[in-house]
Amino acid sequence: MNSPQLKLRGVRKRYASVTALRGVDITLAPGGSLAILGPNGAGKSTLLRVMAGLAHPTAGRIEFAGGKHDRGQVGYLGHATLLYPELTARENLIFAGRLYGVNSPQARADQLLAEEGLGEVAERRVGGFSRGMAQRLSIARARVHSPKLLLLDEPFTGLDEPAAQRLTERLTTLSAEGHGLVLTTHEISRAARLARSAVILVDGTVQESIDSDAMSEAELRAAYARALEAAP
Amino acid sequence: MNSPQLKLRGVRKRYASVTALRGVDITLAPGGSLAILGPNGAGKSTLLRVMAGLAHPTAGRIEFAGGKHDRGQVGYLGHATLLYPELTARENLIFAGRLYGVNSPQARADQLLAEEGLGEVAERRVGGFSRGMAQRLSIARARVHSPKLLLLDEPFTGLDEPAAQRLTERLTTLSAEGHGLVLTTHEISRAARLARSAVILVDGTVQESIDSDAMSEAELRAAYARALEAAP
Amino acid sequence: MKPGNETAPNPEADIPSPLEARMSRWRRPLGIVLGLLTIGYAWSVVSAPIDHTQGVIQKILYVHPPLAYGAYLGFVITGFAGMVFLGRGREDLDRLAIASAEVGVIFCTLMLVTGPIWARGTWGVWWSWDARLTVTLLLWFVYLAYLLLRGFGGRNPRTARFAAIYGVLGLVLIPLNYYVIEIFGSRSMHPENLKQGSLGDGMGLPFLLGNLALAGAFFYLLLLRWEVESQRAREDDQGSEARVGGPRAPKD
Amino acid sequence: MNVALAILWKDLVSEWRSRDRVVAMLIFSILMAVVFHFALPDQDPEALRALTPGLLWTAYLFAALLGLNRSFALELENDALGGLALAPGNRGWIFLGKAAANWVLISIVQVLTAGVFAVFYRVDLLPGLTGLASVVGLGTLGICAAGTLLAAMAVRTGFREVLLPVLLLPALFPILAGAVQGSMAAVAGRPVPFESLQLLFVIDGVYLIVAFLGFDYVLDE
Amino acid sequence: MNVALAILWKDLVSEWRSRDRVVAMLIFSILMAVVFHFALPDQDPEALRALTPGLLWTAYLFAALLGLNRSFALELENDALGGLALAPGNRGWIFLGKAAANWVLISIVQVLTAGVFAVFYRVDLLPGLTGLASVVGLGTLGICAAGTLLAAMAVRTGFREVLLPVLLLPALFPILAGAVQGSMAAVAGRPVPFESLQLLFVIDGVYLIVAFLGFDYVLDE
Ligand code: HEM
Ligand SMILES: Nc1ncnc2c1ncn2[C@@H]1O[C@H](COP(=O)(O)OP(=O)(O)OP(=O)(O)O)[C@@H](O)[C@H]1O
Ligand SMILES: Nc1ncnc2c1ncn2[C@@H]1O[C@H](COP(=O)(O)OP(=O)(O)OP(=O)(O)O)[C@@H](O)[C@H]1O
Ligand SMILES: [Mg+2]
Ligand SMILES: [Mg+2]
Repeated sequence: MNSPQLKLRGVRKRYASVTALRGVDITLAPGGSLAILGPNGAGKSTLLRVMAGLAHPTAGRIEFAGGKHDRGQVGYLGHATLLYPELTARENLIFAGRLYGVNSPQARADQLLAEEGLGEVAERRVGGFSRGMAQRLSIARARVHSPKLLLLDEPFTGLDEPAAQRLTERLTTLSAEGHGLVLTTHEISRAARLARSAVILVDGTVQESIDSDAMSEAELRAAYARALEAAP
Repeated sequence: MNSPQLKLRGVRKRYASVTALRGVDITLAPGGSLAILGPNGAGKSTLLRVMAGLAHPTAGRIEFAGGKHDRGQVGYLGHATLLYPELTARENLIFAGRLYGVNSPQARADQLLAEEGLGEVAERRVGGFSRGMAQRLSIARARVHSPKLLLLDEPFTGLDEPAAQRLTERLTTLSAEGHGLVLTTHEISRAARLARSAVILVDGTVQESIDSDAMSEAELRAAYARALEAAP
Repeated sequence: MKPGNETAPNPEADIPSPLEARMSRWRRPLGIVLGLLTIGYAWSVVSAPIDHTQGVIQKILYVHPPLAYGAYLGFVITGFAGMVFLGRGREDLDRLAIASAEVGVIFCTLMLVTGPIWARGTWGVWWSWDARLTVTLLLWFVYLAYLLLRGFGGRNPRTARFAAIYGVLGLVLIPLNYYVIEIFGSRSMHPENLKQGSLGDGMGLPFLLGNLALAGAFFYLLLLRWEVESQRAREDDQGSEARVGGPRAPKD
Repeated sequence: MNVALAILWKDLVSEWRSRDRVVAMLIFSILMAVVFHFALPDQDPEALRALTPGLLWTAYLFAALLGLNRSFALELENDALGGLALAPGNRGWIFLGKAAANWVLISIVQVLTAGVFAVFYRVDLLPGLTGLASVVGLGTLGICAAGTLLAAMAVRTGFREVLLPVLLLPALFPILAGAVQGSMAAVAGRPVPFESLQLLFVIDGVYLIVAFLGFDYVLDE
Repeated sequence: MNVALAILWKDLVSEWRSRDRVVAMLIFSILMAVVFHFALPDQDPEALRALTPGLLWTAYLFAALLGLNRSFALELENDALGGLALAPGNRGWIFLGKAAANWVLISIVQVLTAGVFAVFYRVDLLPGLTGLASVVGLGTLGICAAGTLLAAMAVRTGFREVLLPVLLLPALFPILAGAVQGSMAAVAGRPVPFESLQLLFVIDGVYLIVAFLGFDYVLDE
């Protein structure tokens, strides 16, 4: 059950007066995992939104296994939580499950709530959740349809240490099972632990990319430093 | 120019059906620095909002140097950025400066923008800022009136490494100059580096508190583990 | 299909596009023809017989319906260009839609000026809530809202898509505007649509010339506006290539 | 299809939990009746009665604006609308789900509002009820179709409350014209003129189709 | 005081940048004029003219609702209102700053709207202009005072658009009554009745004081 190959070619994204991506080429092999690193404002989140099908590239192509982009195969976690504050945690997951046509959304919701340690607050309105609770639920939402490819934008934000550790373990397992994974983070050590390849974005351009199967933290740090140097 | 003493006595905070704080006593000496730690949903953010004067405690008192709470002496950074998306970065800071009656808001804004590395994007609308850029600006906003006491809720969220390092340095300097500092974070190592005392909240109660002047990371970790153990 | 779903058109899409380049070559000759037409038009309006019941004011006839047709044309082009933009991602046609909506609104505004002047002359009032008049006002509102949407949303592809959809929605009003006379026939103050031979003797030629001249003016303005729009798009494109980037560490 | 049902369920559950939209729309409509009373003093009862269908539709229109705005304000917090955009399949179904929820809620309000107006202005609505109901049903369908599409657009440009009326009202005038005419006939006990119904039918159809197809583009960034 | 000026400046700059509020309120008012036409067909011009002040005030009222809502919607993103609440000093000044900004923007819209209504309904407003201006100015002051306070409250409860009209309209009925009466007299060329002005004065005063003092509590959590 490998994730499909993901391919970006010459992806550009322009907002009114700012160009966030200036021609990005990325290939993620089936079952691969990729860390996107870079300084603030480099274009990481924009790139993830393009991959998720949330934002149109201004130019360039994005393909799944050579074919069309398919939103059903992708799970996305962004800077916003995508949750409804008036619904309970459980209802939010059930709703997301229905959106994706999950078979029995109730059961899936309960399972995810337990995994994320939200069992006790399942029936509370999400509006009153603390940042970390909302982040956990948002992660569960991204996984509700067991997507083949997970796109996570700074997934560790706001999580306490046990939760962060559980997330690391879960992502490692998923990756081992052949799920695709793309994540952004500012913690290089986490990136090195979770991903087998990495690109370093600066100013909308891929400045460095590492694709050795055993990427070390030191290697990644060096590449990051080189990328910042090279950028004008 | 020491910060005033901050004193909380029996502070409780109840939301409709949830009790976030169950009687918290904290004393922050003049010029002291305090890290608030605890798992997700422990009540850290609520506590900070109470200290900032944003939320009324349901019961209990909060005092400044024995007197009334004074919002003008406090700078606050929360989970929300408090910024106006339609204004530019510079205008946001000027506005905040005027709110606090800063003498020359323009000059102060320019100074802060330079310090946070936002000089180049000063004239861009904040609505289009990336998460890290918004976070930097939000930090600048909290400091616009050079408050004697800084309350920072997970200030490192979304910052890239150089920015995080600069923030650490700046906070160390401020603390050395006698400014008070209260911060929450999930990174125990950062907390140990920045604060000279710590409390560990679990479920709205202070489970452990450390007030030795030279708090070590190991000590903090041990206390954190004990607190989680002790909680029901 | 949608603009650039998985295949966005050629990244450095030429601005102006081949179509735009071809069309803009027509502007100059059209200008010359327009100049000649205007002379003939002016002469024929002056020499046309004066209406014996209404007097001189009736000469508004020679601009008033042509203005209406121009407005219709402008909005129809806006709608269809928008559809093609949505379906094929053709940004040049989006620029055409902007140009066309603006020229259409100008024509519609002029109609809303000449109509009431005529009404003041023959009906004695500036405005009446007659069906035709009201629906014309609506038409004006819809495309004004279209322009506002573009203004508020700023120059970006999302706004362009919204505007395109709105332009298509607005098309409903055009047949309604034209046939409203027939629907509300009896109770309407505004005369019916023109039919074969309903014009008086000697009025046919100036009316025909009026239609031609104003159609010429319409297309001239349209091409001009279109060129301006693609010029702006090009400047935008080049401007944003200049480094903008994110924040920098302060250089100490 | 399932997506439409899921959204309908979600909107109705949220509404059931807070009941804020229905209650607010209803109170707003009643207040409109009172405003008209203040704004149009010294009318004799007979004249006022003739005006009732028009006033009623004005109230319907503005109450619907309120409800539509809210309907997407709900989707805006935490970028939930972005979450909908992520769902696989044709986004037309998202439109249908939202439009159906709006239609249900607005219809509930309309029935109650009609009752209030009947009492306030002493008009007997019962004789022409089927005619009135069909006109109101058709008119509201068009309002919800165009309204849901345009509210989504307005919300996405970031101008929300202010842009929606500007975009929506012009698009609704033909519906308003047909509906007021039809309602007047129904209230006066005459049969509803065929042209009114025809007009409403055609416009509803066009708006539904354009909105179903266009929603795909509205949710894209 | 400085706080009030800072907020006034900030609101006017935001508005100047986008001009969305003024334009939208204006178009909304014009559309109201058209809605009334559809809703009140077949009125003879004379009768319609008599109704104009009432219709004008209805348009003013709803346009103001739109503007007030937007005024606080701006404060809601990123919890900017929380940022205001953090400012030291008396929070009454925050109220005054917001209210002043609303008053400026709404007044601009009102002048233009009056022009449009004058043309549409063929009413000559020039003779009674001073009377009309004073009634409108006073009435609007009251609307802004109560509106700013209640909009802040509505926004804080999280129900915003839906709660504001429900809270605000009842509070504004007395103002509406006095203002319509006064305007009718002014438009008809009669002097504005003293009682109308008195009523408006008293209500304005009360609302301003209550809002100034009450704003402190509104901003607390
Ligand atoms: C604000 C909108 C309009 C106003 C105030 C207006 C006013 C008038 C007036 C006053 C006349 C002369 C009536 C008479 O001779 O008694 C007229 C004639 C005419 N109008 Fe309009 N009109 C408007 C819109 C339109 C539109 C949208 C059309 C579109 C086709 C149109 C087509 C005509 C034609 C063809 C005539 C000449 C009819 C004839 O002489 O037999 N008008 N209009
Ligand atoms: N909606 C928008 N409008 C305008 N500009 C935008 C928008 N979204 C992003 N940008 C700009 O695009 C650039 C890249 O932003 P993006 O959010 O992708 O950065 P990022 O790498 O995720 O940064 P961070 O680490 O801070 O999250 C930035 O300069 C940002 O200002
Ligand atoms: N506005 C609110 N309404 C209802 N409950 C709330 C509200 N704000 C916070 N709570 C509840 O209060 C408790 C403490 O929340 P708080 O945000 O203070 O936690 P926290 O320690 O900051 O957690 P995190 O590490 O996730 O940020 C949580 O159970 C939360 O659900
Ligand atoms: Mg980001
Ligand atoms: Mg928190």
